[in-house]
Amino acid sequence: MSEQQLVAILPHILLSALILIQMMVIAFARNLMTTVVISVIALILTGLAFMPAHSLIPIAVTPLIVLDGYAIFYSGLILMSATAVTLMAYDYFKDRGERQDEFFMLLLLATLGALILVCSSHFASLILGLELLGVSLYTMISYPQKGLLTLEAALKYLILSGVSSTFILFGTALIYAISGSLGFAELATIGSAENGTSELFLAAGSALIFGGIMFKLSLAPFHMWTPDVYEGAPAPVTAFVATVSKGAIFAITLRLFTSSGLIETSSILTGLSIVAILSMLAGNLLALRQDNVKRILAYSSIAHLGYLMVAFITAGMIGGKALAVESSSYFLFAYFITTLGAFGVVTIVSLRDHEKDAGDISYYEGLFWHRPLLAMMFTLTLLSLAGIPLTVGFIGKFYIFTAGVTTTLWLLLLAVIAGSGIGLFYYLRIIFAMTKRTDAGASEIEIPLAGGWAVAAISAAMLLFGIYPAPIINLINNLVSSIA
Amino acid sequence: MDPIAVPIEQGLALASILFAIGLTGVMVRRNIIVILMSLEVMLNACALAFIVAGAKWGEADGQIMFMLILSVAAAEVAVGLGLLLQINRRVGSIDIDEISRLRG
Amino acid sequence: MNELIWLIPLAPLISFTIMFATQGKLGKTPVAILGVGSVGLSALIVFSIVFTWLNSGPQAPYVQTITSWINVGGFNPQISFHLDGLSLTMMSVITGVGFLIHVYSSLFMEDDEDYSRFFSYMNLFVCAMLILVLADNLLLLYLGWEGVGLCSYLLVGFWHEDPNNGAAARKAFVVTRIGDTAMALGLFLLFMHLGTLQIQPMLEAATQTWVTGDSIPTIAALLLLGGAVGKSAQLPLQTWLPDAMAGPTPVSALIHAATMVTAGVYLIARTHELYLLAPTVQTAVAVVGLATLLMAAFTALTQTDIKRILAYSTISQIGYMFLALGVGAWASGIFHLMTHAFFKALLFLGAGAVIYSLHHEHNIFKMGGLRKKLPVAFWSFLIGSAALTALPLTSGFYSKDEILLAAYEVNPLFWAGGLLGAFLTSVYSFRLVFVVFFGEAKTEPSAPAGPRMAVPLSILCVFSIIGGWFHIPVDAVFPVVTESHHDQTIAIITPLVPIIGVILAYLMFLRKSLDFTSLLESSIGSNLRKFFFSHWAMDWLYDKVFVVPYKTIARINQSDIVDMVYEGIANITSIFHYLTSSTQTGQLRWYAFSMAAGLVFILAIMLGII
Amino acid sequence: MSIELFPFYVAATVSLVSTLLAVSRYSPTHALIYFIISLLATAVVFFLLGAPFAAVLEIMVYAGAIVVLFLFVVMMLNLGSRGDELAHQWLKPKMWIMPSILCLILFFELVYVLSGTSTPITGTAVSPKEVGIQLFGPYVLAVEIASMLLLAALVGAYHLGRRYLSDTRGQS
Amino acid sequence: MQLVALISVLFVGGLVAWLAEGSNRDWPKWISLITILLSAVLMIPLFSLEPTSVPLGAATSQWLLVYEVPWIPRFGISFLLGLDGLTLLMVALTLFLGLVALASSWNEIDHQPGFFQFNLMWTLAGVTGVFVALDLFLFFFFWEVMLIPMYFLIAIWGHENKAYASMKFFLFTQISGLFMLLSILVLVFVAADLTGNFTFNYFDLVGLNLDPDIAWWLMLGFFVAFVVKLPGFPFHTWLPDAHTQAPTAASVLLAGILLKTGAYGLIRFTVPLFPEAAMEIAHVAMLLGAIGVVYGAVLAFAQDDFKRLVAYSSVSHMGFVLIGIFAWRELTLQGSVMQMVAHGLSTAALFMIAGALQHRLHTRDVSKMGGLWKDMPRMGAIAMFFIVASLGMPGLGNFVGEFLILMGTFQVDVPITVFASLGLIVAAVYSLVAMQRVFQGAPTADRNLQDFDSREVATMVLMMLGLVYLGVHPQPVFDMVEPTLTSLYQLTGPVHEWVGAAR
Repeated sequence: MSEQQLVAILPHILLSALILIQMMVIAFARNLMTTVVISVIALILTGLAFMPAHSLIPIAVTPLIVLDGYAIFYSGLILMSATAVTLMAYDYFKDRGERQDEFFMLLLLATLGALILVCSSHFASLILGLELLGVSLYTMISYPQKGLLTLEAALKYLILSGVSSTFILFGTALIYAISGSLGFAELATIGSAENGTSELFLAAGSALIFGGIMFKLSLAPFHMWTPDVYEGAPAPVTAFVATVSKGAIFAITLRLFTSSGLIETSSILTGLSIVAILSMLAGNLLALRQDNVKRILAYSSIAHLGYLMVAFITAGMIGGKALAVESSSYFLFAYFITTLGAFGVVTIVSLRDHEKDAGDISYYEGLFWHRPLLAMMFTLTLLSLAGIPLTVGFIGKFYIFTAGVTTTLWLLLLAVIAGSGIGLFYYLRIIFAMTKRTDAGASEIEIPLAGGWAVAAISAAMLLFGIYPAPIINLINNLVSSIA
Repeated sequence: MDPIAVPIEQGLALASILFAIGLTGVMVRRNIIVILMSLEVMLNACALAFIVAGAKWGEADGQIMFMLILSVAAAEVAVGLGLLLQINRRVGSIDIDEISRLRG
Repeated sequence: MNELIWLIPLAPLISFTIMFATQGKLGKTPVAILGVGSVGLSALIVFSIVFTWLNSGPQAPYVQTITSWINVGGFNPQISFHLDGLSLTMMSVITGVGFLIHVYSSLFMEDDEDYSRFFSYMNLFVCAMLILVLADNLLLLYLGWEGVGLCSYLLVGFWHEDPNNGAAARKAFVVTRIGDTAMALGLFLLFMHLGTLQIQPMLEAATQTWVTGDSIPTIAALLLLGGAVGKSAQLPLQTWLPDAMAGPTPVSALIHAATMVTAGVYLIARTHELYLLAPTVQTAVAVVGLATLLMAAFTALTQTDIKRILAYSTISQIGYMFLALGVGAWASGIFHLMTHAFFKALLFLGAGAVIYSLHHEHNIFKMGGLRKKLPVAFWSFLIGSAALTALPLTSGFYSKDEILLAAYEVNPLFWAGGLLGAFLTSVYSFRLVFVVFFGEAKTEPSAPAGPRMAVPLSILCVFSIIGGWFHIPVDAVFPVVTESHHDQTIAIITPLVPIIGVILAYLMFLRKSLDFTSLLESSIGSNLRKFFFSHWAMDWLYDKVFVVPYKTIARINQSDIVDMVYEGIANITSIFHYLTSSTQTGQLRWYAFSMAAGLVFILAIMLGII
Repeated sequence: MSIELFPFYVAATVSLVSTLLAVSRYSPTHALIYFIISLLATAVVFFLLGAPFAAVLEIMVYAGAIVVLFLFVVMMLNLGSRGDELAHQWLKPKMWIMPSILCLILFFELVYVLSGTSTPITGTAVSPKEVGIQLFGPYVLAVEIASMLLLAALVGAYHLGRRYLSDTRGQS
Repeated sequence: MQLVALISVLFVGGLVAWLAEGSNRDWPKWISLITILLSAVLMIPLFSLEPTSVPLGAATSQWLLVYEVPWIPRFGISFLLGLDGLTLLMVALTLFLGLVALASSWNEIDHQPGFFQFNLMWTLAGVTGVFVALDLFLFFFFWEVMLIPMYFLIAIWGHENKAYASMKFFLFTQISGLFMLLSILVLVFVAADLTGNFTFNYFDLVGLNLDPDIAWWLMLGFFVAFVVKLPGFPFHTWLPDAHTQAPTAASVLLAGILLKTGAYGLIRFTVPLFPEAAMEIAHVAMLLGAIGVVYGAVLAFAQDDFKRLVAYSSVSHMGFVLIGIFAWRELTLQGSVMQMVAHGLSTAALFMIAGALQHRLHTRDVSKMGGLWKDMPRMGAIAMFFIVASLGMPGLGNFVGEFLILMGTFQVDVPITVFASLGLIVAAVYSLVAMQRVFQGAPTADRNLQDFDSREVATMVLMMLGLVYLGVHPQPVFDMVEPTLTSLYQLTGPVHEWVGAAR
């Protein structure tokens, strides 16, 4: 391995090393504050470690890893979310007894898995990254072990996620059987050359892989786990599942399907379109009269991934690849900070009750009058999810529309409109609940320091990039265009 | 010893049916241990598929993927059984339906 | 003096504004001074103009432009006044009779706590009416037209605590508005084809553009006629006027007898060129007038409410005016308008005096023998009725005689109908006089009205008699009617018929020597009487055909049927929510099943099997 | 069908039947035993396909370590026969119908894909040495990542395995 | 720059008002007052600006001010604001009604006054933005921004059924807005294909040679969004609910200016961008307008809820505007603008009266009213004035608008004019019945109600004077918007050979 290659994977090496150091520290001097500080430092250092690699990109490190602008952009997103989740998790766990330290170690491990995912160029690293992320998450979900809900959520996630992993594995095996290669880029050359059999194999392999990925992205009809896990998991973990896990998997999916050229197959596009429409409709319909905020956010994320699929499908249309990458990247960026903001607020509201998280909508009644700033932030995130201007979510949805319009995906766009319309209803329901005049519930909420600042920063970003998105657009165009 | 000339589609068909059986197990059983075991059946089917594919190309990649699957299986089982123990302690049951409360 | 015409409508308007702005904070004396004085000022100006005209002979029309109003896309109506013989005549009636009625009202309404409101509305009415007759273009005329309608509404419903009054007021406004809308459409049509609403240029253009009998002037004239029948309470829109008697009596005198209701006559006279282009419509005007005058006369015969008798009489008399317009006797129509204003105002004010003294008793059969006790009222009624009946030497005689003779020229049937009407008029008028003022007293009147009521009555008495000798200066306005030599028989029969009617009434109601009781109590007689009493069941008919269905439809659709579509969409969405929600069972096996099914599905699609 | 393939069919049949039995037995212990048999049969298949190293690992790690871990847990839980009776009660044949149909469709879909090709494997056996060279050549990062994966599993299992984590504190 | 200042003053004023609540509960409303007055002051110099010509498609148009800075260069989006006579009039109306809304809520809001004022100011800012934005993206941006504070106004300070009403309001406008967004995007992409220039700039998008089929669909997207807002039949059903439940100030703003944004959009965007396509549906649109006129009036008649009644009367009145716009004659357009302004004033006043009644009687049910004139003669007289204005009495602004619209439409389509004229009659019916049920008749109980105080009277008198002014001297308003409308005709000239017909 050359020196340059080592520099390129310096962030991963550094993070792994810091994880080990953290483990040692936990082993010898268990202190939550120290652990969290190490976590934050590790995340920041990892982020900084991408700097030296910047001049080298794109660079392949063994067949398994490739570091390019695309990977760096998503790594940045992941690290940002991980940091925010760490801060939220600190507030969440600090008053819940001892032995909370391992959580942060698992968080770093999961982050490592995500980082590996976004820069993998090979099925082996894909599967390992996926599993590293997944296995860490199983424990994170069940970490507090208060009540049965976390355990149930973790078990459901473990089993179904395992099933979905086998889908991916089996699909990979089929593709390997026909192509003899496990690298993404090599697939592109096979697909066009061979006869009908290989097309069938590739299609079947893609279908199986995509089936597995649909589970992780919680696309319909693989979405059923989502609300249960979102509700059962501790709020910061839910935030992690919603952002880092989904984001990283989407990033690698986009890379896999675009660089292998699989997405250009028309039957695959048909399948993707059906899935997208189903997700948008199912997600929004399921959320419609839901009373649990965490479940609403779960369903809303199903719908959002449906919207994202519109941009994804664009990649398979003629001349749509660059725009697909750009728009999905912006949409994901918007989705990341919005979701983090939402779960940040949920986390803060959940601090009041150690027995269970603030799921039911009644927790939020009167929030506007007792904690106006927090309520305002939540309102902002909800509006952003609904795609209303002034927020980053609007630009994200604008990108989706742009992508769809450019490639004339009218049916999908109609579904986006229908979905958004239904979506408004349940977002507004939450906002309306917050404006209720009541003395119950929200008055006892204390806003913690770390999480408070994290949510405030996220809200500020949400407004800033909603009103002035140009910097992010430039960044995306500079970095992400590498794979298109 | 040289491998016998198994037609690849037959090997993959075996993997497929094992895979299907495992999936059926996950769908039917309520006992968490058996569900986890069915999961292992599926993983094993995938491993078989890789071995078959690797054998077709005569490369080591198939076996390496098998080993990776092995580690994945081990990791999943470790955590899964840990959860199982925890659940059994709380509920005194390892019936999945008895611990299902999240819904809607 | 002509330059001052802007002040004529302005004076009452200012008075109105002051009273509206002070909202009853002024005392009664200032209100009376302001209210009566402003109209007096207008009257003063009008009569000084009249004197100038009388002294120096007829003059060319005088146009005064106050300001530009609208100037959009070739539509350029201005706020400008057109003074000619016709408008001067109308103004004289409005301000003269109006002033007298104002004076009368200052006493009549003295006990009312809304004294100021009353006078503000009255002033606004005078202003609007003056604008109507002075208007140089049809849009401004329309402004006055609607303005008087509004004031009519406000004044009919003046005592709005009683919902019946409110209903009457609304009926007055809405029914006339139907006509107004037709008229507005007529305006649109005229503007579309002639490009202006300036009355004189428009009429000129009309005569140049069209020849007699063209369809567009016919339609336009018909639409304007719609406006006229609404305002002037002619068939088929006459039903509002009897109900409008709910207002204070001076209001009935001013608005519903002397001025506003004749606006339709004015409108047709003003646009007579158009009607000349549309002879069919002109005939229709005559037919409408004739039909109305007969229907109303029959109805008046059976009424018992003193004001309602007068109201039907008004409808009937305006019918005469329409008849006049319809047969081309424009000047006679306007002449009758003027004389009618005198004697009908007199009758109403006299009725007001009776009612005032009898504590708001309206039923004539509860009156009687008032001749001695209320001499002013009696003489007013006697003179007024004589004029109404067109007994020779009264003003009504001159005007009505002209009309009937002119009608004979066109069609003897018109004359015959008119004559029948005149006969009926004399019967119901003197029925009223004999029943109320002769016979035995049934209700004891309180003190008769004071001088502020008596003086206007006296003046009007004088005018009702001498009004027939005036020569209205409208010769320049209307085409010259060639004097024809009437058949002598006709000329003799015409004035005789009313006298016969009076005698008949005398025999029937005072001497009681003619007894029709048996006839009236037979089934046909009583039914016919009921039929006439209900004004030929027109209210009943309109109620069943228009009002009730409208109300029913509105009630049924109160919650907006369109909204149900959206509610339906929302409900369907909700149903889908519950359907999809039921799939979230929480059962792991089911989740795995859905995944497997999804995989099978995706595989099938991506393999191209489905 | 050539005679040469006979061992493959035998192993395949054994593997199939034992797997079927494994997922359908009421008692988890029985199921696990059948699963071990299945794994052993699969190992034979591996061997026949020229992957001796994988065959050995299958037996040692899969059958020897993972499934034994299962058995340990079953013993630890000391479930008795209550669970089995429960399974007897509700695991009626009809429960199997829909999932089986679904899986059959899935299987036929896969067979549809496979039916197009008919290439016997041509390669030679891949020796452990070759596997090792590859493993520590291009796949070296995979090994590293796998180690982190196992670390995560370790930490997770450690955390989850602790006894009455929160309950004890609650009581004391 | 003045425009930016104008909008930002409102945005910032709202924020300051909110923050000031912490110090003193009375401050927010004073800050709002100062904010509005300040923006009014900022507006004064705008009236004296000299117009300059700016190319607009094939024509030129007169603009008083155009301000542009790049915003999102990636998509050719810029922060493009423009002011011409039409927008100036609309902004002036906005600020005036803002003042009215403020006055109407002066003592009404005791719950979270700061946030209330924040929303009030932001609504005004959003609406102002809608009127001056000339970048289609920016327009859409403001279009949505104005919804949120309005949603809050209804959802927080609304009456008993506020959740339903605010949700309905938001859903209707937002979903239709999404169709517009779709149309905007497609338009931009089609335009980029035609010109090679990726831009959201109004000036560049007007007058393109679009494929008729595409143009038709795009026009429909804009049309739906604007007609929902207007609201035109059959998309009007959100309005009665929103109006009924909204607090007085919000009703005033909704009826007074938010509805006008729909009409403004039709005039500024729908027809100029897609003249041919707009002509294709002109008759349908006019028919919808006419149906709206009559339907709204009939429903207004049936209502027992006073605010609901006024809301349906709005549907009826805005139906005229829809007719006028799609008749697309100078007369009708001027009439529509006049109707917009006059309806803004008269309906705002009626809502204020409704609000005042609710404040005093705690009910909006007219069957529980009656005889209120006795208790509150000032209110009665003022109500009578506005009722009369809204039924289209000549001499007041509404008449000028309706008359011009009908007169111009008569030249285009006689049956529709005749049908719409029925509205004049039914308007009289519901207005007068409402007057009867609320103010006239015998007082039902001894209520001892407080009549309008001097603040309310002053506000009302202002609006009354405004209506009278519009009624007797509307020419300044016509002159103000004339250049705008003229340039729009020039632009759409090939389709509408109106010049010959009208002159």
